Amino acid sequence: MLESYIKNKRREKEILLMTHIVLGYPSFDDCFQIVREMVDAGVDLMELQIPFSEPIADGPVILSANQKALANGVTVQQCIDFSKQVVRSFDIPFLFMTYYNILFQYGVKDFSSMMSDAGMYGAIVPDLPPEEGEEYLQAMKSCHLSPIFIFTPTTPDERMKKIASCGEGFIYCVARKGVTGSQTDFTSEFHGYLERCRKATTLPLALGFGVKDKEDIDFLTGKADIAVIGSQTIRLVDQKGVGAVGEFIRGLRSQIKGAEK
Amino acid sequence: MLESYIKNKRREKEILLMTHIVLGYPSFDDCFQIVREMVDAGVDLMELQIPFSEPIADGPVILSANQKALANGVTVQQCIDFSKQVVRSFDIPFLFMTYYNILFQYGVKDFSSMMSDAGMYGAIVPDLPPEEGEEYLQAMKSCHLSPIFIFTPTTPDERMKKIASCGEGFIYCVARKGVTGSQTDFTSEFHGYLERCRKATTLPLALGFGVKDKEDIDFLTGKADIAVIGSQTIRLVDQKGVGAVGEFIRGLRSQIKGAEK
Amino acid sequence: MDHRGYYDGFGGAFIPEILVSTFDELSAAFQKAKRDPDFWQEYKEIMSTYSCRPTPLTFAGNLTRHFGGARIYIKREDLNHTGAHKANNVIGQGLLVQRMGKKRVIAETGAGQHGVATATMAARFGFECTIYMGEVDVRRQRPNVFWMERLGAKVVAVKDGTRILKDAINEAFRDWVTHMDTTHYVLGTACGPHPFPEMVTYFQSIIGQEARKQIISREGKLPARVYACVGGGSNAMGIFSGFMDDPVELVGVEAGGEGLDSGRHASRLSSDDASIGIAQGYKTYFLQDSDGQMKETHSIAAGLDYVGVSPILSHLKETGRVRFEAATDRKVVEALSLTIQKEGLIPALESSHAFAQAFVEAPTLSKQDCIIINQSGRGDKDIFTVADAFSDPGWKEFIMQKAEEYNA
Amino acid sequence: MDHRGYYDGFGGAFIPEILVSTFDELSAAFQKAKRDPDFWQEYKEIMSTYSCRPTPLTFAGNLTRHFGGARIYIKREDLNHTGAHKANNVIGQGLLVQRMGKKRVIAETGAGQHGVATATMAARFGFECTIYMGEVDVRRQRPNVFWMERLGAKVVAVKDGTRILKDAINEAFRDWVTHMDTTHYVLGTACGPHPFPEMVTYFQSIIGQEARKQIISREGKLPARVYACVGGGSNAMGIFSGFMDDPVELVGVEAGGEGLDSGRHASRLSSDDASIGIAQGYKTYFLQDSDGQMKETHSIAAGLDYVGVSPILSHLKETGRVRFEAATDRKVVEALSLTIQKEGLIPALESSHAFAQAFVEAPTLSKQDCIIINQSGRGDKDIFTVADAFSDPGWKEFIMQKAEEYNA
Ligand SMILES: Cc1ncc(COP(=O)(O)O)c(C=O)c1O
Ligand SMILES: Cc1ncc(COP(=O)(O)O)c(C=O)c1O
Repeated sequence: MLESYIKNKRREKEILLMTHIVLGYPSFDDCFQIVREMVDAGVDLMELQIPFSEPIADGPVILSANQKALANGVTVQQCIDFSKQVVRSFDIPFLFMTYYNILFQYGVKDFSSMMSDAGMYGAIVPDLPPEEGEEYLQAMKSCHLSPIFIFTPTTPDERMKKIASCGEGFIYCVARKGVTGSQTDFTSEFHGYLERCRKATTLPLALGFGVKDKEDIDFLTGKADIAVIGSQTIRLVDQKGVGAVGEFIRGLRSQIKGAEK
Repeated sequence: MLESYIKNKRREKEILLMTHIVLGYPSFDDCFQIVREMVDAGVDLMELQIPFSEPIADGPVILSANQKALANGVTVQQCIDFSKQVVRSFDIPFLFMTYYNILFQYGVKDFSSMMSDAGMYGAIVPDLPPEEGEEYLQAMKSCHLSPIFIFTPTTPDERMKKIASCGEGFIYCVARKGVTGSQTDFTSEFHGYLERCRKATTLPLALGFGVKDKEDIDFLTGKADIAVIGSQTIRLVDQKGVGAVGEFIRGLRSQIKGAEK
Repeated sequence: MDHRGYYDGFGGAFIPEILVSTFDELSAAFQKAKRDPDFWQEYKEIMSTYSCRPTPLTFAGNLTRHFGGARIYIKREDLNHTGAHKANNVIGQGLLVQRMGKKRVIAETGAGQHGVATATMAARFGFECTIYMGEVDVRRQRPNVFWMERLGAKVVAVKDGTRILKDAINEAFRDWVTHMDTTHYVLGTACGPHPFPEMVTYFQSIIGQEARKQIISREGKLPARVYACVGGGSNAMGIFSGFMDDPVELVGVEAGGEGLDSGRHASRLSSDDASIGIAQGYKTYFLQDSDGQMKETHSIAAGLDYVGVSPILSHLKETGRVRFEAATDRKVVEALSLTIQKEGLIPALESSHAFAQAFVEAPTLSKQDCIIINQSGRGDKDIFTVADAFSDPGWKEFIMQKAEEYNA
Repeated sequence: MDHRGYYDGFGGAFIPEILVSTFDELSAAFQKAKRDPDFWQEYKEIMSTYSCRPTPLTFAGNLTRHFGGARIYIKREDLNHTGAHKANNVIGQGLLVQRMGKKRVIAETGAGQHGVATATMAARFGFECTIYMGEVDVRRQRPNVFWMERLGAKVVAVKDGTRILKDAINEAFRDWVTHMDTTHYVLGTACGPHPFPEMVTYFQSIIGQEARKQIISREGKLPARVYACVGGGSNAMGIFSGFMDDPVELVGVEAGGEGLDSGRHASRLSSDDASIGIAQGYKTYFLQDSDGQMKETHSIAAGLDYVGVSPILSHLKETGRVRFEAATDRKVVEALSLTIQKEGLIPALESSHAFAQAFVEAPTLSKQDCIIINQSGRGDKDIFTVADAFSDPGWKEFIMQKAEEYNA
């Protein structure tokens, strides 16, 4: 379902864009506004992060958004309600991104059913390696949801295959060591890594961590299926406000190329 | 020499008075004035304390006088000069009281010669038990000076005899445990102690530590040969000035008794 | 990674994919070291020449008489180099780091004890060292920060989250996912993803091994009970592991803070306020809300002020092998005060929790019984907190006067 | 009192007559204990169960490589209970007090280390305890005052004289001449009237006994040199006495303060500023003027800031058996800093004097040689002084902020 959506879209666009917001940050109203701007500007799919108090894999920008959202009193239920609203309002696939404890406290099965009811496509849970994910995998499968798993430069080929066998929809390829939000050097070493990813799976590849401008997207075009813009839009909202998002997104992909098609 | 002076005087008076000053405190001029007041008031002999930085056996009042004198820059030489002056001016026996390091630095022999030249009668060195005093005893002997030794309530009979055999002039009987300047309870236990002292020596007995008023002196009369007033006069000078000394001393001995004789 | 370090459902390794190989490498190095008889020998050797193992078992005669019950023995981890049991763990991990050929270590610290221990180990082994410490703790525990810096460590004040221990752990993980090739994360307690709980317990088990031998040679028998305070659980696991298969009651004492009813505490296993969850890479009892967000905790002892607890202890709670109790801040200061006056020992505020509970129970035991209290660390480090607890006027005056000097 | 404890003219017992019996009693009790084989056994037993004797001998590999000369070993008296070699002396005297049936102990203290050690011993043995401490030191060393009070001791601030260590000694003597029946004066170093120098040396000799055995078992031979700092001389006498009859060079390091030329130091045996005198009950080298008045001394290390020195060391200086050197405050802080960074050890400022001199000499010795430095105590206690020496801004800020809290 998610995989075929991506493959179809890829026939239209050389590279897809996935963006990331932290739910309730700066506020739910702002979030809704941001989603609208993003969708209008051509974003192809979105991660909605349910904030967690211990976001171990996130860098300073997203970390701080998590904390501020929680400080504002954001609850999981509010995040669910919001996701229902955006799914109803916008016609792109939405994924949850959060840490495993959020699912665990909600009840992993219930969480999947809820996602399914809400019309979500899948979830990214960065602290859940497949080895720990038995219950999760079953629940997601039975609800026809995509569990998105992660490749990293430190993942051996063997393990990539194993991970890919658990994942659905696409594989999230982390561009480099480190956390979200810092700079990535898209160098030659990086090619070797992406090649390894390609060999390990037939699933589409999303590439994230440090993607921040048109240059990065141009570089990734033809190499990955999806470019993930994470911290950069949050930083943008922090600095220039919600209104700046649309223009930023529109500037990321070469319009000419898009038009040529 | 000193012993015979005391024995002679005792024929005139039921009890003799020995007083104590710290040289250079409050000043040498004041000291001279105090000596004059004391001699005029009938004091029979005097201890002149050369201040020392570590007066281990002295209580708070004399300790503080030592320190203030030193802080004023009092030197051993000044003390010697002063002692020469009072010996010339007043006709009672004067003794040095000080700690052994003062003698040791001066040179024990030289110190004795100097004392002899100055017309001093002897010395009290409270941190020099006879066992440590070989050089001192020889030097004092050769200068015909009296080394005053000390009995205390903790001194066994045997040891009293030994001490007495080294001492000359008189024995300084410390009334109680503790340092100079605190209150003494002249109780019955005290009688036993004084009896022990008497038995141990034929030398006159001076009694000090805590003697402070007429009542104490009355109590000691007939039991000791000399009553030693130490801290009390220093306290008096501190509180009422030099001028109060004469009256205080005069009030100590029952004039009637003195007159009766 | 095959054996995932589960203890009846507690534990595991909930780690970002980027760290999986690092954990595999660490697990392999640890398992290899464990199989190598020379390794434990080397470990014991360095602990006995660099620190003072075996640490003594002190008979507390005055406390025993005071309470009139069981004979009270105290295991003296406070005499370790750097003043706490933390030394056992850091030196053990230091040896592993050497074997893995890494050159840099990082660590989190709350009270600063583990930070000082790690910085000390790093100096001794010649490793580069960065310590993460919540900004609040940096401010509270300046003496330890000072020594860490003197030891050559970089101390990073973590300004995110609640700016205390758990946030320092998160930040250490963030460093690790960036520098895992050169860097080992020296986790300070028997928590975190597998193999940390097992590994830290392994190194700390030296406490229990010694204590068992010592009490048997002194008393000719096993103790009736063994008491240890429980922060992350490393000193408790360390001493308990020596008596696990014996008929000995094991008592873990958590931070009761201002009382279990107040909500201001850090009792995960002795209160009903905690529930099972997954955070910081492992599954255990956490103090969390119904959404799974971690709560703020409170304890007078910085080292016990933590939301999670060793998964092995959660397991031992469920099986009933270990009994868990809580001691309030007030009782802890009382126990500290009594121990100082009666025995001339100054337990750390953390350790004083174990003393407080033992003091409640000692009088109810027979004079034929003996008990062991684990004195996990020394209390000099706590002077700022203890002086405040006693509201000591001389101390306040001293500090105000020092401040004036600095202001001048 | 027959044997008066003279060492070639140094020593003796220049005491007020009132104390003569007390000293006789003490001497007798000490001699009897010394002859009783059980006594040393009992002493060793308590030192190994209450403190952690034998203390380790640590090989300082990094410092050895850094200097490229002799192999450097460090005797770890810092690991003792209460953090210094002072424990050896107070526990030993505590056992004697028990034998003499006295119920109260008093002591002087400068830095506060000996005061804390004595208060600790008193708590352990159930003695009443009063500690005399110069008013200046009370102000400088508040943390130790705080702990002494917690330990149940009464701390008396001595307001007479220069209001430092020597004045505290005088005041302790004043207490003693009043309460000798019930009270023992626990002198803190190998100074004072006979039998203190001999007695304190006897208890501290456990350091040298252990160190000799340890170095021979580690290196198969004796050290070329042994370094110890010299305040009153107890830790130095303690370690030296293990090697007195061996072909080992013994080096005592005094406080060079701001330099021997500055006059602001406390070097009695390594400078020409001292001369033989008699004070505080014994004969030795003192820093005094030509009248015999004691001078003010200076050292960054409160524990070395003293006018006199053990008569036994004065004797060993005259015979040439021990070489004496001085280390300046500046060199001492450098040595401390280097030792922390290279080995993860924090020597007390006092002990750091021994390190400073050893560091000067180690490079000139052969790699086949080994040397021992006596780390008499740990440096945590010195944080206020060391932080000032480093002029640490984080520390100052912390103190100023604490002060504000107290002012509020
Ligand atoms: C002295 C001391 N005891 C106990 C603890 C708690 O840790 P754990 O439960 O891992 O022993 C700490 C932690 O800092 C500590 O410093
Ligand atoms: C750690 C330490 N070392 C050395 C000394 C100096 O004393 P001594 O020369 O008697 O060993 C002191 C005195 O306080 C001390 O605390």
